[in-house]
Formats: sequence, C-alpha cells, structure tokens
Amino acid sequence: MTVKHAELTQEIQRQAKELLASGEVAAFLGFSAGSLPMTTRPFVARTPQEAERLVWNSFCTVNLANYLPALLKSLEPPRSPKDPPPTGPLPKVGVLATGCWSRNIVVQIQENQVDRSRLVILGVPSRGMVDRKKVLAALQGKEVLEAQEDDHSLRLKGKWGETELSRWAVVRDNCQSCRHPNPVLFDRLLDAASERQAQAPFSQIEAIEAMSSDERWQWFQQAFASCIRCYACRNACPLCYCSTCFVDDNRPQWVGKALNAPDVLTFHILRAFHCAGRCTDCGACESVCPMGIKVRLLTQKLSKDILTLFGAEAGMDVSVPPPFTTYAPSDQNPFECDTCSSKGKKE
Amino acid sequence: MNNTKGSVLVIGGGITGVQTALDLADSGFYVYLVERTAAIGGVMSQLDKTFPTNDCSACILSPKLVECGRHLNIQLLTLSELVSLKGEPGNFRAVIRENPRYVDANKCIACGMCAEKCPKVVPNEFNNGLGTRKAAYLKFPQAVPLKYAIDAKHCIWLNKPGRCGACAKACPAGAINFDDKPKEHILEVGAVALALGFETYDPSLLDFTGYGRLKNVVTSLEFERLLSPSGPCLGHMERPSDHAIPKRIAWLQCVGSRDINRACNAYCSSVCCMYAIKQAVIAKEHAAGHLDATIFYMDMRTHGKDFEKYYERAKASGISFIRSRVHSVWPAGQAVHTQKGFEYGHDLLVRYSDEDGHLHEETFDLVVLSVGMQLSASARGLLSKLDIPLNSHGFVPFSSFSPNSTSKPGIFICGPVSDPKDIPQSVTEASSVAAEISALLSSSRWQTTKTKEFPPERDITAEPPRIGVFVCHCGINIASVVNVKEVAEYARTLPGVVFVQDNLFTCSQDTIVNMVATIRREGLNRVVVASCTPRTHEPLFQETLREAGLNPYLFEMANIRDQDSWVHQNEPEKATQKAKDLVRMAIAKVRGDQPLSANVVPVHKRALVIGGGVTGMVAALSLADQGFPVDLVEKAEGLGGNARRLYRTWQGEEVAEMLQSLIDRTTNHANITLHSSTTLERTSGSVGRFKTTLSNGKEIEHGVAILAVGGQPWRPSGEWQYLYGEEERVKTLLEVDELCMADENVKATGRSPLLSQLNHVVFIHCVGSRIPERPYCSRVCCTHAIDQALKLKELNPRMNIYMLYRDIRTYGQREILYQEARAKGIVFIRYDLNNRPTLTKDGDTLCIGAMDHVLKRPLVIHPDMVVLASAVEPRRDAGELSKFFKCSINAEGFLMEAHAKLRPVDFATDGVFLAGLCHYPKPLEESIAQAKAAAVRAVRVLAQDVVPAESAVAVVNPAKCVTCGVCAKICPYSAISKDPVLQKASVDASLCKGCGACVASCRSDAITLKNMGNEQIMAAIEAAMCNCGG
Amino acid sequence: MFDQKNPYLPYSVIIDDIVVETEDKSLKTFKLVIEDEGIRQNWNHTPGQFAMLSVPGKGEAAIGIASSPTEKGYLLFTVSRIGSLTTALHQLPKGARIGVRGPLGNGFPVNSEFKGKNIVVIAGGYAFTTLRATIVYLLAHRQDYGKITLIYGARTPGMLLYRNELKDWEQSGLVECHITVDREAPGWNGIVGFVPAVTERVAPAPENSVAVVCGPPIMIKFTMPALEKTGWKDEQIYLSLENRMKCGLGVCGHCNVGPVYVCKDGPVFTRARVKGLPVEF
Amino acid sequence: MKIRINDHQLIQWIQGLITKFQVFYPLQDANSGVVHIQKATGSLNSDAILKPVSGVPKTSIKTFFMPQPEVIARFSIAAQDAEAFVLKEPGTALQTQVLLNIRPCDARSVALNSMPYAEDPYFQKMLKRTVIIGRPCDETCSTCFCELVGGSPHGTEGMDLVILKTEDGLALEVLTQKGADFLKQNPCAESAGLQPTPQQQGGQELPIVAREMQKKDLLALYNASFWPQIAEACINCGACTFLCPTCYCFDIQDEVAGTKGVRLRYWDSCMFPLFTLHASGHNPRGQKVQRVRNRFMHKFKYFPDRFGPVSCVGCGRCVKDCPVNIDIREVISLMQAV
Repeated sequence: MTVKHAELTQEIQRQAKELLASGEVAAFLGFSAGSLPMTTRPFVARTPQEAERLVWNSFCTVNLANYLPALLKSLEPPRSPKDPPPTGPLPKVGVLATGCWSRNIVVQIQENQVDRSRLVILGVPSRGMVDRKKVLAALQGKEVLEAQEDDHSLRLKGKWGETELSRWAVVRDNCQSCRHPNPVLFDRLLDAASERQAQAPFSQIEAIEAMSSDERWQWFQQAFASCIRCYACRNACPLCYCSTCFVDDNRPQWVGKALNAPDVLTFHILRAFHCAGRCTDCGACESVCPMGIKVRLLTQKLSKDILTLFGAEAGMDVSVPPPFTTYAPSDQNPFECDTCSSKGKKE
Repeated sequence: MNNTKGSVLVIGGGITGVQTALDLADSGFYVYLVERTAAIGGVMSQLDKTFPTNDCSACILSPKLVECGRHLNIQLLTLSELVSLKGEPGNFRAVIRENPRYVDANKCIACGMCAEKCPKVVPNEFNNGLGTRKAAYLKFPQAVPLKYAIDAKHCIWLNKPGRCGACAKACPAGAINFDDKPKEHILEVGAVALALGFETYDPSLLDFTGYGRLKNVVTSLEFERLLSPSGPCLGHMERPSDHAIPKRIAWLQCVGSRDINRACNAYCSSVCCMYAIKQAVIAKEHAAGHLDATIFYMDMRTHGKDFEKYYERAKASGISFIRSRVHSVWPAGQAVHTQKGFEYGHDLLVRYSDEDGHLHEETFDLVVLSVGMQLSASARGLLSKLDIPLNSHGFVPFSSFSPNSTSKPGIFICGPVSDPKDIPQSVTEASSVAAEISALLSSSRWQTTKTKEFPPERDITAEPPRIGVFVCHCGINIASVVNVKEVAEYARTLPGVVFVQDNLFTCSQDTIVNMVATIRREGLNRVVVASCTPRTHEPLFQETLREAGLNPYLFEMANIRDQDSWVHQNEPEKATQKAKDLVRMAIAKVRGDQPLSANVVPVHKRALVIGGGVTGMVAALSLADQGFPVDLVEKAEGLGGNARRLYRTWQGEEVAEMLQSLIDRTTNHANITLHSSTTLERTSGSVGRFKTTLSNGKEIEHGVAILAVGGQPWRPSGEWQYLYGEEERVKTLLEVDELCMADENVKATGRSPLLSQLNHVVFIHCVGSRIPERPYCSRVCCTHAIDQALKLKELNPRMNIYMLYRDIRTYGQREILYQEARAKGIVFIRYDLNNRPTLTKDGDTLCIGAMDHVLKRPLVIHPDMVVLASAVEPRRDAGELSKFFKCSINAEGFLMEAHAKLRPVDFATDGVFLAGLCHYPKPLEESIAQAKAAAVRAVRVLAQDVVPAESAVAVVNPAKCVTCGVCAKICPYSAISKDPVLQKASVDASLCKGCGACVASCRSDAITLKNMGNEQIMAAIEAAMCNCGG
Repeated sequence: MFDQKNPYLPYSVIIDDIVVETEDKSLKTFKLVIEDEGIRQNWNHTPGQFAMLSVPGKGEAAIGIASSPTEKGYLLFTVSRIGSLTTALHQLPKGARIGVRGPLGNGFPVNSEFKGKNIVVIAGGYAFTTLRATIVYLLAHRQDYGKITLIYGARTPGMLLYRNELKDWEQSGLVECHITVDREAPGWNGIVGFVPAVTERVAPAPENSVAVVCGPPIMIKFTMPALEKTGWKDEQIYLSLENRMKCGLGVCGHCNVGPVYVCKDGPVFTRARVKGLPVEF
Repeated sequence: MKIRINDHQLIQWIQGLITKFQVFYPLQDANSGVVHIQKATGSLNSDAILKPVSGVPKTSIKTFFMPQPEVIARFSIAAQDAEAFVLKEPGTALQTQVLLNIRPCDARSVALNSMPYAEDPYFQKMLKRTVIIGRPCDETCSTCFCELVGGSPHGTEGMDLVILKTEDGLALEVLTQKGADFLKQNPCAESAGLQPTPQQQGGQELPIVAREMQKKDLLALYNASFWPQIAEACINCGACTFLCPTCYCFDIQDEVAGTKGVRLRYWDSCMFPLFTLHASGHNPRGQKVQRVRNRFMHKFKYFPDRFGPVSCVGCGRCVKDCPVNIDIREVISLMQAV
C-alpha cells in the first residue's frame, strides 16, 4: 500500500475510534475493504472495534455524502410523519470528506438535507481516485487478482503475470480535472492541503463544444447508447434525493421507460439539468456506471456554463446561496428576446 | 335621513376620467361616465408607445377601458354632453344629453359590416385626419363600448333620407336605427369630477412651421398615429406625402408653448420634451436604426422619474439634440413649375441658428412639431357653463394645498385641465379626485351601487368532462383568415367535447346570454372559448360560467386571433390548422381543470400610514375623512417633515399656515392614532390583513399601508460641496427658505435686515442632480430657486442675481416665473458638466468662476451669498421599510411603483401604496395629490369586507417534497414556509399570487399550480405535438 | 376460466352505467358489459376474485369484482379515485370502451370451506366491494349457508357503499346487518363506532363459522383481537391482501409476500397462512 | 450425438447462418476490454468464434428472451376508429435468432427463467425462435461461482447445440430436438441426421445450496440479523438486477403517440422503491433493507421453495459491477449459516 494512504488509513482509524469511544459520534461513515481488488465498500462503523475495518485508498470512489441524510435519520428516534420533529441534540455522525464530498455536504446543508451540527467532518485532501475501468482497459480486459498501490504507481497481478501502471494515468477524469481537491468544510483536516489544481478543467467539455451540432448529437447518442437505466448514476449522486424521481413519475409521465434514444437521453439530460449549479463533479455517477458511460460530461458542461454565466461553483460556501435560488439583475440572460425587451425597458 | 347621493358624475372618458370612475366605483359609489365621442380612451388610446417604459399605450390602456366598460357600477354615456348642473355638494342634479348613435348598442355585434358597406369615406379624426374612415365607423379597434356609430354629419341617409341605407341592409343584427333621437338623462349625483383632458395646439397658426402647407410637417400626435400599428400606415412610419419611410426626422420643440410672441402660450407644456425623445427612440427602432433623429429644443425638460436616464440613453443612441429655436421650415430643393403651379420636392429644409448665433440649414424627410397642450373649446364651454373661471393661461386655477378643488364646492378637476401634465400625474390626480369625492360622500358609500348575484355552483366533481367549445369569428378578425366552421367541426371530434358552436362575436351580449343557456341545457362542465386574448376577455367568460352555475375556473381560452389570424394573415390554411392545434390544446388542458375555491381574505378595516410629513398627513386625513381609522407613524418627534422648512409654493402660497392647520387636524382627528418618535419593527401578512409591530411595542392589524416616508435634501459634498458647511455664506435653498420665513417674521415688525441687504447672489443649479451617481433631475429646484430669486428681488430690486443652470425646468405654468425672472433682470448663465462653476475664496471674498455661454468668456462673480440648489434624495431607511412590505426600490433608492404610467401610487405588492418624495422629488401640490390618490387606492381595499386572493395558487404534494427549501427562497411573496410538523414546504394561499416561480424551481415536482398542473401542461403539449386527425 | 390464449390481453368492455357511490364522489361503481357475446356468456368468477381494469393509454389497475357471478351479463367494479388509472377511469363517460382482464386470483372458498357454515362478513371503507359480491352470491345460494352476519363501517353515512342494497338486506332479514359510522352524524340513527368495537360487541360465536375481513390495515389490526377474544381461530378468518400488481399471473414479481404471489395465490388467504409470511403487504 | 468439425467448417457454417438469421456472439471491445454480446456482421471475427473471449459478457442473454422493452399489445385511441381502445397482439413476425458461444451459466439462466415464464406467451415465443449454441468455459474468473449454485463450467442446460473442444479439434453436439431440427435445416459438415444427446431429465439432483435453503425456516431467514449490514452500503440502483441473467421482474406501461398506443413491458427492479408502491402511497417494502433482502430471499429461498433450484447461475456479474461491492457470495454464506 502507498505510504500516504497507509498513513491516512491509520489516522482515520485512530480518529474514528476516538470519536466513537468518546461517544461524540454514534456512527462513523467511511470505507471498508472490498471483496475484489480495486474495490471498497462504504461502511458505517458503530463501535471502536468496527473502526479498525476502515480503509483509505485510491478506490474510494463512492461519494459518502450520499449516505449522510439517511444515516442521520436512522439515528433519530422513530416517529410517524405527523409527529413533530425531535427537539434537543441528536446523535452525530463522523464522516470523511474530500474536496468534492465536502462541497456536497455544503449543498446538503443549503438544501436542508443534513444538519451541520450533527456532523463531525474529517477532511481528507484528495490525491485523486483511480478509475477501475481505465485499469481494465489498460490491461485489455485481463482480470486483476491483486492490486497494490504506491504513491505514484499501481502494481497489478493476474494470471497473466504482473503489470505496473502510472497511478495518475488511471486516475478518474473528474479527479484529473479537479480544482478543489481540498475540503471546504471540515472539523479536522487529516492531511496537509493538496496543491493540485487542474489547469484546463473543462478541456473534455471544450472538445465536445467544438463539434458541430450534428457531430455533437451523434456523440450524445453514441455515448449513452449502452445505458441500461439501472439508475446507478442517479442513486450514487448525493444531489438525487427526490422521493419520486421524474423518471419514476407517472402523473405526468415525463419520460418513457424504454431503452431507446429519446427516453434514455431525456433521462440523462434532465438529470444533469437538475444538478445544475449543485454538482461538485465528484464523479460518483461515472464511477458507479456498470456500462462505463461518461455520465459526468453532461453535468460538467453545466458546471462550466454556470461558472461562466454566474461565476458560481457549487458548495464552496454555505453562506453563498446556490445560483438557481437567487435572481440578480446582473445575471446574464442571453436567451432574452430582443423584440420583447426594447431598450428603454431594461431598467 | 341621509340626503347625500352615492352617485358621481365623471365628465371625460380619457384615462383620467376612466381612472376616477374606476376608483370611485370600487370604493362604493355609482359612477356615470360621460364621454363626448363614441368611445372612451381619450388621447392615450391614440398614442403608440409611452415613455419612459416604452410600453404599448393601447396594451396598457385597454384593460382599464374594458374594466370600465364591464364595471357593474359604472354607466358609460358616450356621445353625451352635460346640459346643465344644479345643486350643491352631496346633491346635484345633472342633465345629460346623449346624442344618437344611430346604431342600437344592444344589438350591434361589432362585425364591421356597416362600415364595410358604407360608401361615404371621411377623414379619420382618430388618426388626426391622416387616413380615412367611413360614416359608419368604430372609433378604434379596441373601442369601449365596442359598438359602431354613424356619423350624422357625413351619413348619406341622415342627410338625404332614402339615398343610401347600405349599412342597414348589411347589418346582420338589425342594429342600424336611422330614427335614433337624442336622449336626456337626469342624474342625481353627489359630486362631479371634470376630467376634460386637453387638445393639442393647432400649429397652422404658426406660419414658420409650414404646417398645413407642407405635407411632411406633422404634429406629434399625428406622428404617434404614423407609428401606431393601428394607425393609417399600420405602424410602418410612412411620411404623408409619398409614403416613403423617412430617414431624417426633425422634432421642433415648444410649438405653441413657451411662446408669448406668436402662440400667446407662455406656459411650458411639460410633456413634449419626453414625448419627442420617445418618438425619436421609437422611430429609430422602426427604421432599424437607419434614422437620423434631431431634436431642436430650448431646455430639455426631463424632470420626471426615470426621464433623465431615458434622455441620456437617447443621446447615447445617437439622437441629436440641438439647442436652438428653429427659424423656419421650407421645402427643400428647387421648385418645379408645373401646370398646377409651383411644386416642391417632398423633403424639408430646416433653418435654425445655433447657440453662437450661426445660421444653419439642414434637410429632413419629415418634421414633427412638438405641439403643446391647451384646453379644448368644448372644455372651455363646459367650464363657463359651470361658471368656473379660467386663469390668464386658459387653465382652471388651483390651490397647491387642494389641487383638485374648484371654486365650486363638489366639483373637482383632474388632469391637464389645471396645468399641462403627463399621464402618471393625471392618473394620480384622477385618484386624488376620487379620494376627495369619496370623503365628501362617505356617508352614502355602497348606497347606490349594485351587486351581482350568481346562482349556486353546480358540483361537477364526479362528472366526466362535458366540454363545450365556442369558436369566435371575431367579426372578420378571425374569420377572414381562419376557416372557423372547419375549426368548429374539428373540435366536435375531440374527446370529451359534447357541444360546439361558432359565433360572430362570442363576447356580444346576446351570445353571452345564449352561452349561459347552452351550458345549462347541455350540462356542460368545462368550457373552451376560441377567440381573442384572455387578458381582456377571460373575466367576461368566467363570469358567464358563474352565471350558468359553473365554477369560473373550468374554463380555457384558445387565442386564435392575436396568436393566429393576426399573425398569419397570408397563410389562411396554415392559420386554420394552427387554430385547430390551439383548440385541441385548450381542450386537452380544460379536461384537467378543477373547480377552484374563490380565495378571499377578510379585510381589517384600518390603515397604516408611515411618515408624518405633509404627504403622510394628507393621506392619513384623507383616509380618516373617508371614514377609516388610521395609524400614523412618524420617526421624528413632531409632524411636518420637510415642509417645515418650506417658505412658499411657486404660486406664492405660504406653507407655514397650511402646515399648522394640517398638523392640528391630524392631531385632533378622531380616526387618527398618532405614533410619533416611532419606527417599524416588523410586518407580516398581506393585503387585507397586515400585522405590524412598532418600536413602541404596539402591534397594529391593518388592511393596507401607505408609505410616505419622504425624501431629504442632499448635503452637498465632494466636487459639489462649494464650501458648503465651511462657509456660512453658502446656503441651500431650504436654508434660504428658513431665512425668508424668519424674514417674514421680521417684516411683521417692519424691517428686513438680512436678505434685503445682499447685493450679489448666485444660485448654482443641479448641485448633485443629473450626475452619474444621482442620474435624475430633482424636479423642484429650478422653480424653487427662481421663486426664491424673485423673493430676493422683491426684498431688494437692485440685488444682482445670477443663476448658473444646466437646463431650466420650470414646467407647466411655472414657466411664468422664469419669464418674470428674466424680465426682472436675473442673469441666467448656462453651464455644462465639462464646465462646472467654481467657488473659491480670495481672503474673505467669495469668487464664483463660470463660463459665459453666450459670450464664451470666463466670468467671475463675487457674491454675498451662494445658494446651492441641491438634490432631493430618498431616505436611506426607505429601502429597509420597503422590504417589510416586499416592495422594491429603484437604483437611486426611490420606491418603485407598480407601473410608472398607470399605477403611479400602487406597489406591486397588493395593499401597499406610496406617495410623496419617497417616490420621486416633487412639489407640494403633487405630493398632496399623490397622498390623496394613495388614500383612495387604499380605500378601494378598505371599503370591501373581503379582498379576493388568487385562486390558482401553488399547492405542495408533501409526498414528493424533499424540503430542500428552494421554493421558499425563490418565492417573491414569501408565501412558502416549512410546515413545522410535517417538515415540508407549505403555501400560504392568501399570500400566493400564482406566479409559478416555485413550480419551476422545484426539481422534485412537489409543487404545482392549481389548474396549471404538470399533467395538464403535458396534456396540452401532447395535444400540440400529436396532430391527431386535424 | 381464463381460457383466452394470451392472458395479457383484456376483453373489451363498454361502460354501461356509472353510479356515484359516496358523498365525496371519490367512489364510483362502473357497470361493464363485455362486448364479445360468447365471452360474456361464458364469464364466471368466484366472489373475492379481482380483474385488471385497463384504460388503454393509461394502463391497468387491479380492482376487486363487486358483482356476484350470479349477476349475469355484466360486471360491477367499485373504483376509488386514487391513482392515475383510476382518475382516468373516473373521467370516462357512459359508453366508453375499456378493458377487463380476468378474473384473477383465487376468491373466497364459497363452494368449499364456506358451505354449510355461518358467514360473518366484516368490512371497513371501500374494501367492501368484493364482499358485496360475496353476500350477493351467498344470498343467491341462501340454502347452502347458515346465518349471514354483516358488520360494515364507514367514516360517515355518506361514505357507505351500496346503500340501497344494505337497506334491502336489512329489511329482508336474510342478512343480520350491523352498519356503523365512525362518528355521530345528522340524520344517522344507526350504530356509531369503529368496526373492531362493533365486532367485539356483535360478533357471533365462532362455532361452525367463517369470517371474511376486508378493510384498511388499521381496521384489520384491531379487528383480529376482537375476534380472538370471542374464540375465533386463525383458520376461520379469511383476509384479502392487496399488493401492487402488474401482470396478475404471478410472474412480474411486484406483489410477492415472501414466496406467495398475491395476484396468483391470493388475494384471499386465511389468517393462518398470512401469519406464516413476512409482513410485506 | 456429436460430430467433429474443423475450424473452417465452423466458420463457414456461421457465415451461412448470418445470411439467414440474426446471429449474436460475445466479442471483446478493443478500447475498454469489456465483452459484449454483439450481432454478427459480414466481417466475422473468426478468432473470437474459434477461441471464445475470456470473461463474462457485460450483459446477460435475457435481453433476447425479455426484450427491453417488449410490445405486448397495440391499440388505437382515435375516436373515429371502430376498434378504438381494443388491445390487440402486436403481430410482429419473429424470425429465428442464433446465440453463439454462450457460456453455460447464461444458457442455464434461460432454463431457470422458463420456470416462472412457463405460461408466458411472449417469453415462450422468444424461446421458440432462439437457438442457443453453447460453449463450455475453459477459463473461469475469480468472480465465477456457478458450481456453488448448481451449475458447471461444462454444463449444457439451456443449450440447443454446443461446440466442444476435443483433443483433436472441435465437435458440435446436438442437445435438443430444436437443435436437431435447426441443424437439419442448416447443416454443418456432415451433421444431417444428428439426434439430440439424451439429457438427464428429472433425476437431476438439486444443488446443495437449494436443498439447504428449502429446508430453512422462511421467517428465520427473513428475520436474520445480517440484512441491515448487507443493505447499509446499497444505493438501491438496479445494476445488479439488470445485469443479472435470472432477475426477470417486469412492469407494464402504456405509451401513446398521436392516436396510436402500445402496451409495453420492460424490466423492473425490486431494488426500486416504486416497485411495490401502492397508489395509496403505502409501500410494503419502503425501506432499503427490505428490498435488498427481497432480492436475495427471492433468489435463494422463495424461488427454490416454488421451483426447486436457486435463481442464480453464479455468473458473477453482480459481484463485479455492484457499485458498492455487495458480494452475493458473502450473502449466500451468511444465509447458509442461519
């Protein structure tokens, strides 16, 4: 195991144990080792002993913020929907947070999904998480039976022998284009802040934007053709917490349920729009996609637009309202119709 | 017994009279609205766009006219004149003569056949003689009442009976009645409002303009018609001579105004500068920017709210402003001798001299004369009949403290009858007059009004949709393009439709009556009308449903006129197809409509007035006099505000005495509770039921609130400081007023020591106004400064007084003061921002440095006193206050009215009103009028027991709500909050306006608008997309 | 009897009549006539069975059959307006064509276990529909059964279903009726109180009897102890479950409660069987 | 019965099949390394046919029997149509499809799914039109566990024909009458007249895991304490169910475009909360743990109780592609331990 991640694993275990032993938190949300190489499993430790199972490595791709609302709720005394909300202090949860996850927690606070006072956030500056699919592709589909990571390389073993890959080469796209690897909201920071800062965060998007509209349409259809509508992307997303997702709604039925281009593309494009101004590019949607679809290119395009149009980035500051909950006269309205807004009227 | 009549006579059906009528009718009085012509609307209906918002005049006016026409408590008397008026306040007897229309208004369906067949072509006065109409005519397309009339002067039959009668033959409704006779109406009314409007100055009297001789010299009102889509060239802006689109247009300002020599009108007409700029701006838009627009002016008088910015934008857009009085307008080019005599080209040569006295000539395609305002002959006749004298300028004299009263008690004036004024000011006065009358007749409120009774509503919840579709021909408006019969037949095939009918005019009285019967007979439970716009007609049809015992929300309109036949005139087949699509969509949507309860909020009959200045006091007194309890909150210890520092009005009326009587009345009025040294802590609620907590701990429940928090003089600083505060010889206007008042006191004892001893006084205008950080004109300072200078001259005729100014803005009859000042030798020196006056001190001597704009030479004055005409600015706490009531402020910090033109004292927030300096700088009489206007607008609410709240409100589906709070953040009316138990969003239906912002913002689809649900919208969209059988 | 080749295709039926049952108008009874005469005449079902009602374009919903197989030539369905399908159905006028797929499920053992026994019918709210079918069936074969007791409750008098028939049954004396409403209401002279309480008071002895209980979960929950108190055994009590169903054939997986499919193995179960299942209904 | 065929004969035979039928076989994507079952085109990848790609294809073959979505009825909603609102069979002619080089686990899933779908006309039609040509697994993955659930890398259950590797080349064996008929019409080398190899029918013993589970008490398994821990990481997506060859739940829905409507059925997942949601809002499996438990209970308890075998073929897809690494093998051992 990599030195850095080994250290962090130890530190996480130590702090989680301490938090659980002292009773400061009732549960600690992290990862345990997976059953296959290059996997981890989101894990809730409830005792100091269980905390010893916590791990930290390059394969922690699931966004822990996604679990927070339900976990917090599970620690509340049971009540029927018609009972008043509980008063008084409620049990707390310890949680690990990288840059993007902490920004998701900020969004969750802004959207009333989690209560800041019930969180103990252990900030972990991210070194970027590895994309299993990139490894698989690099090995032409050969099965990995063992994976070892060093700070800058991955050693992969299988029936064919052993291969060493540069770690950064197989880091997820969203991590490679990340501009905020450091947590923006935390109670304790477990490591020195990273100085990693992507130079061209939107290069993937710019490449698609450069296409003609026909090409883009082709790309769009092609890129999402293999979708099986398992909704892993949606369910792994901490922003997707609607009790009834629009795809599941039948009054009205917004989207057909078939596996055909209009229905599949509608699902993806609408889901992306629902994340506009809220997405932190954590990449969970893309990481969990069993079909290897580059789901986050859609949300990333919207993040780019929102940064350009409104100068806003999601979840950077609890006190800054998300761009789509406010209106400022200075907001750009490039869609505004010229004929309706004669010059004198804009005041 | 109460002898006071609860009815009111309003004379004049322009916007002013309409507004008075509406305010009074809504406040509990029955109104007779008398209009001389065949339809109400006045000059405003002839305008194209209105400044400073560039709103379409007809679009903003029409709803008011329709409301007026439909109002249960307004009786329109068109083609009518007052014959006589006798009696006293509270009890007048008026005789009205209604001239024959020769068309039975009850039968006329406005199909237009009479006009189509009428052979007699006459000039169209609605288009100011540009273009023609028939002797059978409709005054204008949106006329109210929408009934044709026959012009007796031109009608062939009426002049030679038996010779024509084409209209009678053509009329499908049998409405033509050549035997129509004048009718007399004897009305018993408690008060009379005169909204006599104005006419424009006739420039054919001014030879130099060429008007009347040169076809392409038009008046500004004629030009409005050339711009208007309903005008003679359908808005294509063609010049009269050759229908070419002009590329160079000149506007000549002050035609018939500020002109003692030729026009004998000394006053300024107040509105012409702005309308000329507006016309130039709009003309530029018409010409897609390819237009040279030049405005020749003397002073640019953009003294109203947001006018200065409009002016600046116009300058920036390339419109030329030339300070010059035009010498003459000539035909351009060489004259050609033809058989008919000399003929000239179409272009015009304008000769003018610039400020330096150099003569220029410039060629234009069109010359527009910015003609002034004056009372019409008929108005003068009426006034003389009522024995109300005019002043030397031809206007009805008025007191600044009671600007709408006349010499005859019970008879009130509003609008330009007393002084030239723009629409907002006229509308304000209209409301102000309504306030006066409402107070005068308050004992008879609701005594003579009618109420509409509706049958009980049928419960249709269990019924499958039975949809009735009414497709309208709209005369030829729709039917000339769309195949209406085909659309109707198509509608019959759609699911749920059980009845279809096509009508010539679905909105005509007989059709409406018929529709009620049809709904009952066919057991319809949903109705679609495919016709014009819901904006004007939805209320009518909804009322029809109510009359038939159906909930009014089981109704949809398909706009197959504005959105179809009007815009697809050249593609009738496609238009018919589109009409089918629109009808199909409306039917798909109406299927999902559910009955909605008529939400109402009980009215707490109490008012809160914030601000104890003149405006606040007048508003409070007006409310109190109209019979409603008022809480008056004043921040300071005493009442009076800025007026305590004012010496006299521009009409020479001293303020102090009036102020004292106002304070006395306010303090002692039984209906007024005064809270001085008090501010607001918080406010909740909405129209009808506000709850406000004051700093004195009192909690007030009130149905309405009036914000009259005033303004304040700007304290000169920075580059405009002019030693103010450092040098005691530098004073502001108000400080000199205080000296004048002190002087008055001294004068009582025989001597006037201070002011009269001054030898050289310099006034600097626009100190802090009309600059980037305060880009507005403070409106009052020119008049104030000149009046003050005249006072100084009065005290010491030998005093040398200099006015350093940018533009003198003595609008209306204030112009007389300016002329007097010049006559008395006061020196006016113009400066611009590049050449601001300087003030330095040489030892103890003050040195004013300026540039003489005529001689182009620097000038130094050593004054004894410098008076700074400093800006009026809004109070800083106005913004905070406005937030309490969810009102907005503009960039300069003035409170923002609901609509600059037609709702000048309302806020966008219902039940909250504004008046006085917090709205914009203004003189006393305007503040007073506005205060009264605000009061009557408030009374419109207070006079009701309940106010309607939106029925189509947002509703939360708690099962879908995820409590993200976006809706609550985004709701502009703070109608959404988190339910404390359910922990879900919850909508306060009485606050919700149904705007739908929450619906759009909710990702979870947990909020919908009633009868605008997603299922309905999707049904409509699906109907639009599927071209089923159409 | 489902002998059609493709069990997914409904029979076309025409809405012959619509009766608004309750004062809040949320319940309507639809009288449906199968268009194909052969199918219409061969139709047979057991009380307690259900069918999928199909509004083409809107989908299907499982609805209990409210008519008895002894009522020939038509089918009755009493439908509450709660979902998208039922809302669409409520919007339809007389004469509209819809689809019926069924009968589905097992129904009450009226021809086996019920024979010769006293029958106690306990119903709350609009779950009464298949019990109407049952009572009408029992009355048509009156001699085959012992005493018939009906305990039926609704929120208000206006929410009672089949009011005319209730009156007939009561007046004929063929059924011992205990009709109750939750609260006192103007014009109501009958029993007031919740079904479990009334059951406890009036339930006959369990000997040689069976009970069928249909109603909202809360009613069933509290009715069971009332029956237990008077000595009823789980094997004597019949319940009808109603999970979400799609295929109605035990394939699609939606309605399973543990290993049983409500649509195929139910909806009627004895309480004894239900007790052996996970509580997923 | 089987015949020996050489590489050339096999390829030629398949080339011939492609011209008549839709033929599908597993291929590895060069960029991602992922195996997909793809439609054979003129440019046949002979290598991939002769020496099948290693690894389980990403998606299972259930899509060939339960298309996603599948039109089960058509109707018109045009008011003027005399037959409006009458549902009719789609009536599309179904041609033969050939699935080539199918792994034993996938082939076996068809046999397992046939149990609940025994009377489903649509499934049966699809079954009838499909010829499965299987291929035993030479190489298993670390995630494979077919033997644990009663299968075998060399099993032939569900196959019509199988291509076997013998010591000196390839052999084609006929397993079913359908296979025999198919071969008769489309002969390969000297295949004419081949009869199906008799299969061990009926006497086949259930795998241990199925017998174990059948014996266990339903409620004891249901109430076991490990379910919450298993469910904790689950994000309730449908990746496992949609990739699983033996998850067969479906939903039915109508879609209308213009005046034409279709009734569709498409895959549903018991992982989704809406799966069991009543119109009233009540949800018998409203909690995540209930849904996770139902999936495993269905596979390993409810299905064996009803049909005998467990509803799992051990292909390992869910193990590989579960976004949060819920490993079904761990669940089986926990259930076994109850």
